[in-house]
Order: sequence, then structure tokens, then C-alpha cells
Amino acid sequence: MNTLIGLLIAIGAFFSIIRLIQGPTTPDRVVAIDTLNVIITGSIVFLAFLFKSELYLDIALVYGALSFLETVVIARYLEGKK
Amino acid sequence: MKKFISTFLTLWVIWIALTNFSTPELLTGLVVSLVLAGIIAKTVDYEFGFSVIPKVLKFVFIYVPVFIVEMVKANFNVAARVLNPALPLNPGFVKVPTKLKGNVGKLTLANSITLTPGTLSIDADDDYIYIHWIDVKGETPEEYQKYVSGKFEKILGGIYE
Amino acid sequence: MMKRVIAGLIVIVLGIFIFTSLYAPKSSEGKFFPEFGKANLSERVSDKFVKKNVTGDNGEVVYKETKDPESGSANMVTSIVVNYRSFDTLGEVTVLFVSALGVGLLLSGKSRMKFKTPPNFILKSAVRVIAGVILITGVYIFIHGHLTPGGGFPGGSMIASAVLLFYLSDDEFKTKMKSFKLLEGTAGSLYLIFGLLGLAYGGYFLYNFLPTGTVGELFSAGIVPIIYIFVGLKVGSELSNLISDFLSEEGK
Amino acid sequence: MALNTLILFILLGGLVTYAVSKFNDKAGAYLTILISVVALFVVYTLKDSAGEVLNVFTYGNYSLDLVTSSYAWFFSIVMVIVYAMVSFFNPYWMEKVIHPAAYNLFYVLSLGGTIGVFYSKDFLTLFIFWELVVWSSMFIIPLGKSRRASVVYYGISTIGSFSMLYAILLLNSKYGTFDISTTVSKMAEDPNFAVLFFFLIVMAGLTKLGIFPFHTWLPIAHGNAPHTFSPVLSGGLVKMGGFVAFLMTAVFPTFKVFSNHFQIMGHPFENYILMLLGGISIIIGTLMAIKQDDAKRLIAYSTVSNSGYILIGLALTDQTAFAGGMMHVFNHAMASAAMFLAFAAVAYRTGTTKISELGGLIKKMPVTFAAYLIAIISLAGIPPMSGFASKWLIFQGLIRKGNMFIAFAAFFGSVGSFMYVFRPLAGAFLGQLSPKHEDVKEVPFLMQIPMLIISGLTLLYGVYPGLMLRYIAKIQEVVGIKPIVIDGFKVMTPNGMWDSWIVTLVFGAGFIVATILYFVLPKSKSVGLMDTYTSAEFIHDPDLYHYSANYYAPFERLYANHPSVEKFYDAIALRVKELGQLVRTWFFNENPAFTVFWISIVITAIFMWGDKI
Amino acid sequence: MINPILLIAIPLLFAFLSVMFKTLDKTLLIIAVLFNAFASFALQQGTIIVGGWKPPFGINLVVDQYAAYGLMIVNVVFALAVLTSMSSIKKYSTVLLVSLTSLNGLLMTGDLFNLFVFLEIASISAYILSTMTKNYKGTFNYIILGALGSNLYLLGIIILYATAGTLNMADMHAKLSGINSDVLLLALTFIFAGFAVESKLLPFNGWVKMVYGNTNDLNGAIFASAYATTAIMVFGRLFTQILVVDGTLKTIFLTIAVLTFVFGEIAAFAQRNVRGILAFSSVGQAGLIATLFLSGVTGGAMMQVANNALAKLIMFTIAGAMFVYTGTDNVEKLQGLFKKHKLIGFGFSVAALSLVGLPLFYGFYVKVFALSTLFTLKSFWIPAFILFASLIEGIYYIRMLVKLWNPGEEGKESKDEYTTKLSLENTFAYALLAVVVAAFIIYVSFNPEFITQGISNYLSNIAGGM
Amino acid sequence: MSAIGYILMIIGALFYVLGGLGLYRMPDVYNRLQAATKATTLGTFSLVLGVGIAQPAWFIKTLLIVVFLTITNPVGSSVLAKASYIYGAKPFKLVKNELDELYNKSRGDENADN
Amino acid sequence: MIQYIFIILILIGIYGLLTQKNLIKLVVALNVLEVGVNLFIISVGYVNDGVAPILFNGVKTTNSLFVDPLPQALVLTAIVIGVGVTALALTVVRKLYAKYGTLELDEMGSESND
Ligand code: NA
Ligand code: NA
Repeated sequence: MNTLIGLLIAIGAFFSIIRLIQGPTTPDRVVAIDTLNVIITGSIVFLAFLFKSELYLDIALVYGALSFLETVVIARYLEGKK
Repeated sequence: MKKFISTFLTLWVIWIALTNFSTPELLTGLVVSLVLAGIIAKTVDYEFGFSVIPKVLKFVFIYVPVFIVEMVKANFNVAARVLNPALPLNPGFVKVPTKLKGNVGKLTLANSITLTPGTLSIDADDDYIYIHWIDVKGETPEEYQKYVSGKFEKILGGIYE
Repeated sequence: MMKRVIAGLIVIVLGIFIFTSLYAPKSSEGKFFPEFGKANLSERVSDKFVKKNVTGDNGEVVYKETKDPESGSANMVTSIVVNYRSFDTLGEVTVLFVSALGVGLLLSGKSRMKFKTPPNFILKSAVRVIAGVILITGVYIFIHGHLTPGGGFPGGSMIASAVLLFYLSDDEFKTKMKSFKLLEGTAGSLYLIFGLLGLAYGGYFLYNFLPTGTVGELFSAGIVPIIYIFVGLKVGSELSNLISDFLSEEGK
Repeated sequence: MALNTLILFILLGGLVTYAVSKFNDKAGAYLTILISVVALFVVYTLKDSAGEVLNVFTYGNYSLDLVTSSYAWFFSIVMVIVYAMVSFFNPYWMEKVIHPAAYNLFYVLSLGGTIGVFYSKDFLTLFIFWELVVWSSMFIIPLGKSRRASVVYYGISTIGSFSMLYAILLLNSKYGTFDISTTVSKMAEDPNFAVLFFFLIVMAGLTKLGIFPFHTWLPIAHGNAPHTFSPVLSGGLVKMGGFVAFLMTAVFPTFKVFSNHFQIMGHPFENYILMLLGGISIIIGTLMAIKQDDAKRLIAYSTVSNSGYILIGLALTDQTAFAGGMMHVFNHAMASAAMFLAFAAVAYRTGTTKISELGGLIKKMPVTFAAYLIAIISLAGIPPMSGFASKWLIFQGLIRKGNMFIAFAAFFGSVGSFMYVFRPLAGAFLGQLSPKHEDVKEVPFLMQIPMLIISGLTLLYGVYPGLMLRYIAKIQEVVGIKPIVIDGFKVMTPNGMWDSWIVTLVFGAGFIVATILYFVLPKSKSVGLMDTYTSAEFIHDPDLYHYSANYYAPFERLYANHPSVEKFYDAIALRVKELGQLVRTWFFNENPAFTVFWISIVITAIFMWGDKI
Repeated sequence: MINPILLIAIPLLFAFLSVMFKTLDKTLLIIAVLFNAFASFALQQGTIIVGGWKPPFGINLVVDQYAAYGLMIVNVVFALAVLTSMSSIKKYSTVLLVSLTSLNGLLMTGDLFNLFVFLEIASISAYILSTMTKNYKGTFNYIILGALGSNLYLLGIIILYATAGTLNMADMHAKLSGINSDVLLLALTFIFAGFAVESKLLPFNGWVKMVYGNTNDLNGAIFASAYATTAIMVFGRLFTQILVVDGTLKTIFLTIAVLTFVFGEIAAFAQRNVRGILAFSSVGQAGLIATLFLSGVTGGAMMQVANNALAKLIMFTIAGAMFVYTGTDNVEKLQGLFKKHKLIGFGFSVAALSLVGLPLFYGFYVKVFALSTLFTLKSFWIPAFILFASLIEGIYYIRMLVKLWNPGEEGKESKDEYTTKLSLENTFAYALLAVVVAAFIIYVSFNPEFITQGISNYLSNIAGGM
Repeated sequence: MSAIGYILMIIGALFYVLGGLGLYRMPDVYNRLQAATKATTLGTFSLVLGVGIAQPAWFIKTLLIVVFLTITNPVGSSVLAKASYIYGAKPFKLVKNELDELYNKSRGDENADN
Repeated sequence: MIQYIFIILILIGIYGLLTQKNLIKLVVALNVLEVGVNLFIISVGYVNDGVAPILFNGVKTTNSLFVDPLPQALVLTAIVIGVGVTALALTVVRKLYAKYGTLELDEMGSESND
């Protein structure tokens, strides 16, 4: 069961990475990063379940916050580029 | 003062959610929340009165179920489009009027719009929410509102006056 | 183009040498660089850190049971960062301190920089809601640095993230640099003063002179969480100042 | 006063002089006279002292000691005479130099240094005093006409002194001593090291003497130093190089240490190389002196030539030539000091030393003229001046050994010296007086004193060379060379005998006859420079019509585009500079990629070659 | 006896306080530098354990005579540099305090990673100090190369840690012989390359010209005197006491050091600006001292460290002042400047002559000592190179001094009328520094034992077993 | 309890797949955003709550995470949509544009093109 | 082996430093190098099947295989230092941009003051 969940998450991440690589425009890649970050945040929570360690939940929260920040920063940067 | 207390309580609740109910944690949380609330109360938007309890109940039991249903619908819509990219596309950027005044209310509405079928909030100003809509229906803002946010506007209007 | 080819060649040759030296066929003598995943802790100083056995008087350490092990932190990375090698951390704090200071010296604008486009209203509203969560999480993280994977640096960064979000979402927002400076200075001074208190009480600078309590409790590990609070506040205020400086420009 | 006290007295005296000069530079200059004269008297009293060891001070682990000896006395008395004589000029130069106090300080310090050099017991002491002299004089030179001169002087001196330093430190690590006499006893047992040691040390002597190919600093430095310091440089400091050459050839001594080395014309090849360099220096010095317009540069080149004589004499290490070389140390010191002083006097009154700008000063400055005349007679090796004696002795040695090339060089130098010493005589003192110099007067009496004394000494030792040769014989005995034989006015050599008294009488008679004729015969009319009878043309630029302009022009054209070591050195300096710029571009580029490149390359190279640790 | 940790703690505490009490920043700086300067003479020697964890587990400070020697020099020159150039401090007091902290840490630390941390603090402070003259290109270059160097160093010590399991210097020294030679080569090369950037060895030192060549009266002295001393003393500690290299690797490192001083001096020879000359001269000196360390002439190297620190303190302060007050440091444009400022010129000249190693100056004693030791160690080429380099060094220093003292066109008498119209301000402080330090140089020139005593004690200690 | 948890987790993971696919298959950046946000938000919602239900002791904390992500993820998308628009990402097809009037003031005359 | 990738990252960083002339790209190259070094540091502490070095319920110091905590502690320090250096570098880049109006090293021209 855990393997299945892991596999599905990986597939989702895989498609995001394809988009990240393909682009074709910068906004496309940024959207891919954003999506990937959300998937990673979820996976960290899943890892907490997998390792039976609550500690990963804290990490997920921090990761979620930082990836949101990252998205906003990149967005501001894109706007700056016109 | 109202701002301070609201902020303090919010922060304390989050602290408790982060930790557990042991005495040292509660005490630490109390101190931290008090200090932090003192610093940020004016900068953040946590302000509520005693009416907060029925509002929360309304939010959880009326808004959230509707929202979840809409979100699931939205995902089926996405699935359909992913599996069949030939579905009709009639995309456009349109502005949807809203009567909600508070920041939090508008935020909730905007997020709700994003998570429901075919629409994505882009920005907002005092009277409108600007969205990207995959399949634009209607011609006037009032018509847009009916399709896009009518349901939420009504519920949220009762919560965020 | 030629430059790129040459650079590529140099880098490839360099890489080949690194690989062959690190993972050489084990024909020659002496200790080798351990293969990935085959680190042998028992041959490293960290073995004693893990067992909390540097002073050599502990047997087994059990979570929420063992009282007063030499370093009371459940998080062994934290016990290294704020106890066994606390001196490094003091230096690390100083690094951030001085680079923030440098940025401030160079970019000493009075008014804050405006972005080319007005901020997103949705974002602005969202930040005013989630900032509280981020801030309290930051504080939570540095206060629990000895128990969970976190500590002063991630905690401080969370605080600064909140500040940065405010800056990005609100053109009018500006932190009170002076208060942050005060906080930064106070936190730094307190770190040092605690270090000197250790010198006074225990004879060693940065000595953990408080009882370390039971492993895993909030109130445990002696000065470790206290130091991490200072570090968190210091890092938070420094990064915030850094952000303010970066987003400032000469007054118009 | 003991020797070490004297040196401390001089060094401290220098500081006092400096302080005094700060308040009154003239007073400071008079102090330099006082100190030099005191030094002269004290050194004179050491004439017969030998083997007395005195400590100067302890320097870290090293004790710096002096020891008295006859040869040290000989060199130091020559030096102190020059310093004492020149010091009389100092008061008149105070307003002409930009840093009068510093001038006085370094004048006195360099004097102290030279005495230390000659009396050093060990090589370290010698080296320290040597360098004290170098840097003291190095600070005086740029007060004159050229800043570059000081740098060239420092550079070439330092090539020599660092080579000496290398040798003496190597010596110390090998034998645990710097002591000169101890070293000498070790060298015979270690002839291979001895060769290296010999050349490294003698290099210092060659640079200082201005021997080819290190002669280039002389015209630049002597020619551009303050007029009062050029006589010290040329007459005095150059002789420090002679002293080192003397140490190496005579005290070392080469004829013993190198006795079974490869021989050329009966000399160990080491000695022959020195002689060869001496010969080349004579020729180059002579040729270059002839074409100089500036009297100071001219005298400087003559010093190159005369240093060649000294070196040849010392390198021959035989009974007569060696004595000649030693005597020439004195003779050249006096002659060049007198010549430079004469031109310092000229410059004091006229502001220039360029021959083409001068003329006819004989009537205005007769004492100066006389001093110059006596000096050049001595330098050209014409009896009855002392220069004749030394050159004659050197010739004797050369001819006896059948050393034809060197003998030719020496002969060429003698003939050439007529040409170059005559040019300033004719150009500056004889001929027409330049209109600007109508008001020129003879220099003050204080400045005449040294010129008179030096002329007197030159005449004295020319008439009675035995006075000095007897002392030189003593030195020869000390170092183990067969001493020269003196009998009254007669100098005995294996090839023959020379009676200076008779020669003097002959030349004295000739001189008297010539003088009488000069006054008795009708005089040619003296023509003013601007008086033109030939045409109606008006002369705008008198300088062009001055007859000393292009004096030796036809001769000069013979070697107008000669190859020169100067150009070679300039090319080296230019290459070093270019290399420096290259280093800057490659290694210190504004683009960090350059450095990253080098870092990567070096790391890779280490991985490639550093296989064994 | 003062606990050496205070040399780190006090300036750092004051640094933190100075951001809280902005108006007191200069006062705090002065108190701290004075405290450190005096305290460095009364240090309690031995191993100081931080945090109470015995080595090799915790971090310890090693304050032997070697470290104490470096501490004295660095703290004194730092204090002198700061006190002389008060007007240039401006907003930089806190950075200066941090920089002082880091230099003390570097000299004392007994832990390889802690060394990295202090190295970074020192570098970052230096990057910031280098912006004083607003030459941001130099700063950028310095940052890129400094960061590259630090990362290489870090990579090296991590390889060592992974293999030997320790970060403590003494422990590492003991375990070094057990490490496979390929791995050791890799690690030592990275460490050397990384540290060579800070120690200014060619060709790792591309930043030096732009940073040292663009200094004012304050940061030049701090860099060339305090930083240079620290970097080279740590270099000596690392490669002659901890990570002792031998065989081919030693030959390679030695070659790099020798090339550094030869090329450094040659590059200086080609310069026309005072600070440019001094910059390359500093490169040359770093190479010279590194050569002496690597050849085993520890005593000579230490003496030259003092000589260089004192000389560069005066010269960089004055050169910086020239630039600050006249807007140029071109020798031609400043002809005769010392004629106007005699005491400053005196100090500058004494410093230069001592650095060149003219007899009767301290540098000569050092040269004699170092070359003699090299000869006893059967090294014959290195002394020749040293002498060749000092010949060039002498030439360019003399060329500079002569022009600064004696204004005049070639071929004309040196006269007042050619003296530059430019002049310095604040001359009292500069003159005081110049005279005091020059007097000290002259004192040790005649009494070299004063410095040598400490070194020979140290050397006899290590001979007796570490 | 753990069965429900697992079901929610699998659903969540499936929505991640959907999100990825949407990102991959949709024609322009706005449509990609639409698909990805909806799917990943619901996916996270489901996955995290699944974990909270499977480990009841963590429930409150997972709820906090869910709330947090449900706020930030859509907002992030809005922010990116605006940035893409200003950057000049061309919509696949456009029948109506009322967004211009909001940004015209700030963008001035410059015509964006990628 | 995963360590290879980290070393390759370091090499890419060096390659970037060698070839790039844009100031920002140089800083990025430096950061790539730093990330490579940091990952390498963490990797040398990894133990197959080891757990994170944090005690919690059921984990004792004697019954568990921990990964080496020391490299993690070191990397924490290294990261913070890297952040400090990067911040300073970017500040200097901003100053250079303000001074020269370009981010290309080649376009700034040579600064010689003699
Ligand atoms: Na939506
Ligand atoms: Na999103």
C-alpha cells in the first residue's frame, strides 16, 4: 500500500518535472516548480506516516511556508522582468 | 485591544496545534503568543468578537461541505479535460463583482473561485475579483457572478460581514 | 567557444582525478575514504556525541527516561550545534551578523523600494492571515530545537520569511529596523553573556551550566534551548534587516 | 681614541650633526669637517697597529668585531683623507641641496661605514658596514641631478653585495664562522668551494670598483651626484671594491689557494679573469670618457678605466705590479677627488659642469685650475706626479709576465687618458671665456684648502714614491707577497730601477724652461668669443661657436653606435617590467575566471604529479 | 593572566553591543582594541577547552608560544591601525570588531572546522572592509575567489573527517599517517589551495591587486598587516605542525611559494602606484614567509612575520592616507611629498628599508638568520631566489622612496620647486604612528633578541616534544 | 481508522497524478495552473488528512497543515497567474480580456511579448 | 553512487566560474558549487539504513543505527555561511550594476588608476 502511494506521488512529480524541463516559457517552468513543491510538501507528510515520526510534520509545515515564499519571490521577479 | 486578544488567542491555538496539551508547552505557548501578539497584532488580520463561535460553526458546517463538493467537482472537470483535451475552450480574463468587503472574506472567496471548476482568481480590487475562466459564459459582470461565485458569495456574506 | 571547451576539459580532468583518488582501487595502504553509506561511526568522534558519552559516564540513554545525560538534547544535531560545538555556532551567528551588517552598510537607503507592479490584493490578504501561522511556527521551531529537527536557524528563517512576505505583498510595509537591531544586539550579547556565565560557573566558555533534565522534555538540555532562542531571534532579526536593506533605495 | 670608539663617535656624531643641521645647516656642515678631520687624525695614529681586536657591538647571536692591520690602515687612510678633504666643501653646499641635514648625516654615516669595512675582523661585520655605506650614499646621490642614479647605484651595488652575502652565509653554515682569517686557513683544504666563494665575494668588489660589466652605475651616479659627493664616490667609495679585491687576491690568497688550478699566462684562471675584466674596463672607460661633454661623466668614466689598473695590479699579486696597484689606489683617489673637487668648484661659481658651456676659467680660478692640472698629470701617468709611479710599476709587472693583451689595454688607457683629461682642461679652463662667466671669481679659501693639500700630496708621492712604497712593502710582507725593494728615491724592480729624484729634476727643469718661455715670448692676442671679424653676420648663439663644442667629433663618430652594457641592462629591466605586467594580467586579472582557471590547473597538476606524499 | 577566550569574547560582545548603542560604537571599538592589545601580552598559555568537552570531541583553543606570538602582533597592529585612522572608521566599527574577533579565533583555534568558521568571519569582514574605497569590482572578485577557496578548504577537511573521523588538529596530526596517500593528497591539495587564496600565494591570489591596491589609511593596514600576519601564521601552523607535508607534495608547495615571491616582486617592480607596489610586495612577502615555513625555517618565518607586519602597518596607512587626501597614489604625482611630511617619510622609509632587509635594520637580521638556517638545511637554491627577489624589492622601494623624498626632473637638481602641491591632513596621527613604529623597528634592529627570544623559547619547546 | 486513512492517502496521491497530468497536458500556462492547483490542493487535502486519520495523535497538526496549504496553494497560483500575465505569457486563446484595465496603469505603453 | 552527483555539482560550479561573465551567473555558479559541497558533506555521514539522529519514542542510543550527526551540524553552519556570503555578493552586484549599468563583467571596462 505504501509503495503504491509512493509510486503515485512519484508519477505526479514526474509529470511536473517533465513540464519543468520542457517549459517552454519561464512561467511554465515556475508553475511546474510550484506544483512540484506542493507535491513534495505532501510527500513529507507521507514520510512522517511512513517513518512513524511526527518530526516530519514540522518539516512539512516549514517546507510549505518556504515554498510559498519561493513562489511569491519568483513571481515578483518575473513581474520585474516586464 | 480587541485585535490583540484575537491575535493572541489565534496564535495560542496554533501553538497548541503544533505541540500538545502538556503544562510546560501550554505555558510556553501562552508567553510566546502574548509577546508575539503584542508585536504583530496591528499587522495581521485576526479580529473577531464573541460572535465568532456561531460564525465558525457556520463556516465549518455550511461553507466547508459546499466547498469540498465544489472542489471535487472541479477535479472531475480537470480529469475530463486532461483525458479529453478536445472539450470546448472559450477562455478569457473577466472581472467578477463582489460585495464582500473584508480582506479575509475576499481571500476566502478568491481561493474558493480558484479551487472550483474552470476558474482561477488572478487579482482583486475593491469591487471585483479578476479571474481566468476556461469557458466564459455570459456577457455582464452580474452574469459572471452568478456562474462563478454566486453560491459562495451568499454563504460567506453571512460569515464575514 | 574555445573557452568553454577548455573549461570543460579542465573540469573533466579534475573530476577524473577526484574520482580516482577518492574511490581508488584498494590496493595501496592506509585508511580509505568510506564508500557512500558505509561510514563507520565507531571510528569517528561523533560516536560519542550520539551516545552522549564524551565524558564517559553514561550507559544507555532512553527518550523521556534518562535524566541528566551530559547533553540533554534529544536532537543530536542540536546537541552538537549548541553544545559540543557551540563555539562554531557562535561563529556562524557572527557570520550572519556581519554579512547583514555589510549589506546594511552598502545599501543604506532610506525609503523602501517599490516594485514595478502593484502587489496582488489576494496575496496581500493571504499574507495578513498566514503570517501569524508562519511566525508562531518559527518560534515553535527554535524553542523546540533540542527536541525536533529544527532550531535557531530554520526558526529564524521562518520569521524572516514572514517579513519578506509582507514586503512582497505590501508596498507600504517597512520594518522597524531600529527595533530589529536592538533585538539582534541583545540576542547576540546574551549568547556571549551566557557563554561567559559558563566560564564563571563551570570554568569553560559556553559551558552548559544548567541542569540538563530528562531527555525529550521541553524544559531540558540546560542552556541549549535558551541559546537556540537567542539564535532564532538573532537570525530572524538579522535576516529581516537583510531583507529591509535589500528592498530599500536612496530616498526620493 | 680606540677604533671602536672612533666608529661609535662617528655614527653618533652623524646623529648630532643631523640635529644641529636642523637648526643651522652651515653649523652642521662644519661639524662634518670636524668629524672627518678627527677621524683622519685618529686613523693616522693606528698606522703601526696590527692584530688588535675590538668589539663594536653584539648583534643578536653575532659579535661584530674589528681588527687592526696594515692594509686596513692603508685603505682607510686613503678614504679618510678623501672624506676630510671633501668635507671642506660641504658648508658651501648647504643651500644647494634639498635636504641639507640628511646630506650631513649620511656623509658622516658613510664615513663611519667605510672605516668599519676596512677594519672588519669578519665578513659579517664587513658586510654590515659595507651596506651602511651603500645606503647612506644612496640617500645622498638623488639630492643631485638624478633620482634614477640612486636606483641604478643601489641595484648594481646590491648585485655585488647580495652575492657576497650569499657567500659569507654559506661560509658560515659550512665552517661556523664569519672570521676572515679563519676562513683563509680553511680555503686551501676546500678548493672547489674556494672558487665559488672567491667569485661570489669578488663580485662585490667588481661592482663597487665599477669593473666591466658593472661599470654602468659610475657615469650615472658619479656624474649626477651632488658635486661635493662625486669626489667621495669616485675617489673614496670605489676603493672599497679595491679592498675586497685585495682581500680576495692577497689575503685569501689566490696564488696559494688556486696554485694548482688551471693556469693562463702563469696565473690561476681566477686571477686571469680579473685581469681580463680589468683590461676591458680600461679600454671601455677610456673610449667612453673621450666622448663625454659633461666633465663629471668624463671623470666617472676615467674612474672605470683606473679601477681597471687597480684590479690588474691586485690580481697580478707580484712584487711590482701589486705594489703598483696598491699605490694606484691612493693615486687615483687623490686625482679623481681633485678633479671632481675642481669641477665642484667650477660648478659652485658657474652652475654647470658641461665643458661646452665653460671656457677660459684659468684666469678667473687659477687655484682650481692648478689642482686640476696636477691631478690630470698624475692620472695620465706623467712624471713627476705620483700616478706615474703606480702605472710604471703595473707596466713592469705586466711586461715581465709577457701579458700582452692586458699590457696593450694598459698602454691604450695611458694614451687615451691624455685625450680625455685634456678635453676639460682645454674646454673649461683654457680657451675663450663665456660671456656669462665674466664675473666668476675663485672659490673661497676654505674650498681651496683641500685642492691645495691634495695637489701637495700628489706631488710629494710623485717625487718621493718610496715614502708610500715602503709601507706597501710592509703590507706585501704581511700577506706573503715578495715585497718591493726601495732604496731612498730609487725603486728597484727585477727589470730595472727608477730614480724618481732624477726624473723630477728633469721634469722640473723642463717646467721652469717652459714657464720662462711663456712669459718671455710675445703673446698671441686673446680673442673674445663674440668678436667676429670674418663677416657681417651676428652670432646669436655663442655656444655653437665655442671651440670645445664637438671637441673630438671626428673621433667620436668612430664608435657612435657602439654596443653597450647599459642598453643590455635597460633591456633586462624592460623585460622584467614586461614580465611584471604579464604577471598582473594573467594572475591578477579583474575577471575572477582567470584565477579560478589557475586554481583548477594547479590542483589538477598536483593531482597528476603529487602522487607520492 | 588573562583567559585567551576573552580576546574573542570581548570584541564580539562589543560588536553586538555596538549595533544596540549606535552612538557608542567608536568608543566600544577603542576599548576593545585596547583591551585586546594589552591582554595579548598577558595571556594564560596552554590548551583552552571551550564548552567543557575534552579534545578531540569539543573545540579547543591552542595558545602556545606560536599562537601567543601571532596574537601579540595582530592585536597590537590592529589597535595601532584603528587608533591612527579614526576618521576613516565611519560606520565600520562593528565590522572592525568582528574582524578582530575572527583574527584572534583563527590564530588560536585547535579545530579544523572551527578554523573554517573563523576564516569565513574574517573573509566576510574583509569583503565588507574592502568596500570602504567603493571599489566594488575588487570586492566582487575577492568574494568569488574567497568563497571558492573556503569551499575547497571545507571539501578538504571533510574528506579528512570522513576518513580519519576527527576535526581536532592535534588528533588529525596523529591520525594523518594512517590515511591512504591518494586520499591524503586529495584532501591536502584542496586544503592548501583553499588556504592559499587567503594566504595570497600565486596563482590563487588574483584578488590581491584590486583589494590591496585600493585601500584607504585604515583597511590597507588591517589587510596587509593584521590579516596577512594571521593568514600566514595559520598557514605555518597548518602545514608545518598539523598537516605536515613531505616528499613531492612538499616540493610542489614549496615551488608555489617560491614562485609567489619571485613573481610577486617582479610584478611590484612594474607598478607605479604606491598601493600597487605595496600590494604586490605583500604577495611577495607572503610567498617568502610561506617558503620559510615550508622549508622548516620556522624561526625565520616568524621573525619576518613581525617585520612585515610592522613595516606594512606604517606603509599601508601612509599610502592609504596619500590616496584619501590627495586622490592619487601615483609616485610621479607625489614627488617630494615626504619633503613636506618629514616624520611620515621617516617612518615610511624605515619601514621600507627594514622590509628590504638593509643592514642595521631588523629585516637584515631576519635575512641573515633565515638564509643561514636554509644553508644548514642544505638548501642552496632558495637563498639565491630570496636574494634575487630582495634585489628587485630593494630596487622598487628605493625608486619609490627616492622620488617621494626628492622632487625633481631627471637631469635637474632636486629642488623644492618641484615638490608636489598635494599634501596630507590629519598628519599628527600618521606621524605619531610612523615615528613610534619606526622607533620600535629601530630598537629591534639593534636588539633583535627582543623578538627572537620568544621565538627561540617556542622552538626549544617544540624540539622538546609537542 | 487506518483503512480510511489509507483510502484518503491513495486518493490524495491519485490527485497528485492528475495534477501532474494536467500540468503536462494543458495548452497554456493559465490552464496548467488551473488544473494543477485544483488537483494538488485536493490531493494534499486528502493525503494529509489521511495521515492525520491514520495517526490520530497527529490529527490537529495535520489539520493545521491542511488549512495552511489550502490557503497558500491557491494564492500561490493567483500570484503566478498575475506574474505570468505581466511577464507576457500569451493565453492559448482569448475571447475576452478585462484584466488589461487593471494593469494598464502600471505597465504603461510597453507591449509585453515573450 | 550518489556522491558522484555531488562532486559533479562541484565541478559544474567550477565550470560556471570559469566560463560565466555575468555577475549574477557567477554568484549562481558559486552557489551550485556550495550546494555540491554541502551535499557531499551530508553524504559522508550517511549510514545505510541509519535513522535521523533524533531520539523519540522507542529510540535509544544503543539500539539504533544513526547517521552521523556531525556532518549535518557542520552543513548547517556551512549553509548559513553560504547565505551570508551570497547576500553580500548580491549586494555588491547591485552596487556594480548601479555604477556601471550592466551585469556583464566585460562591459564594465578596465579600471586603472595609474
Ligand atoms: Na479554480
Ligand atoms: Na499552486
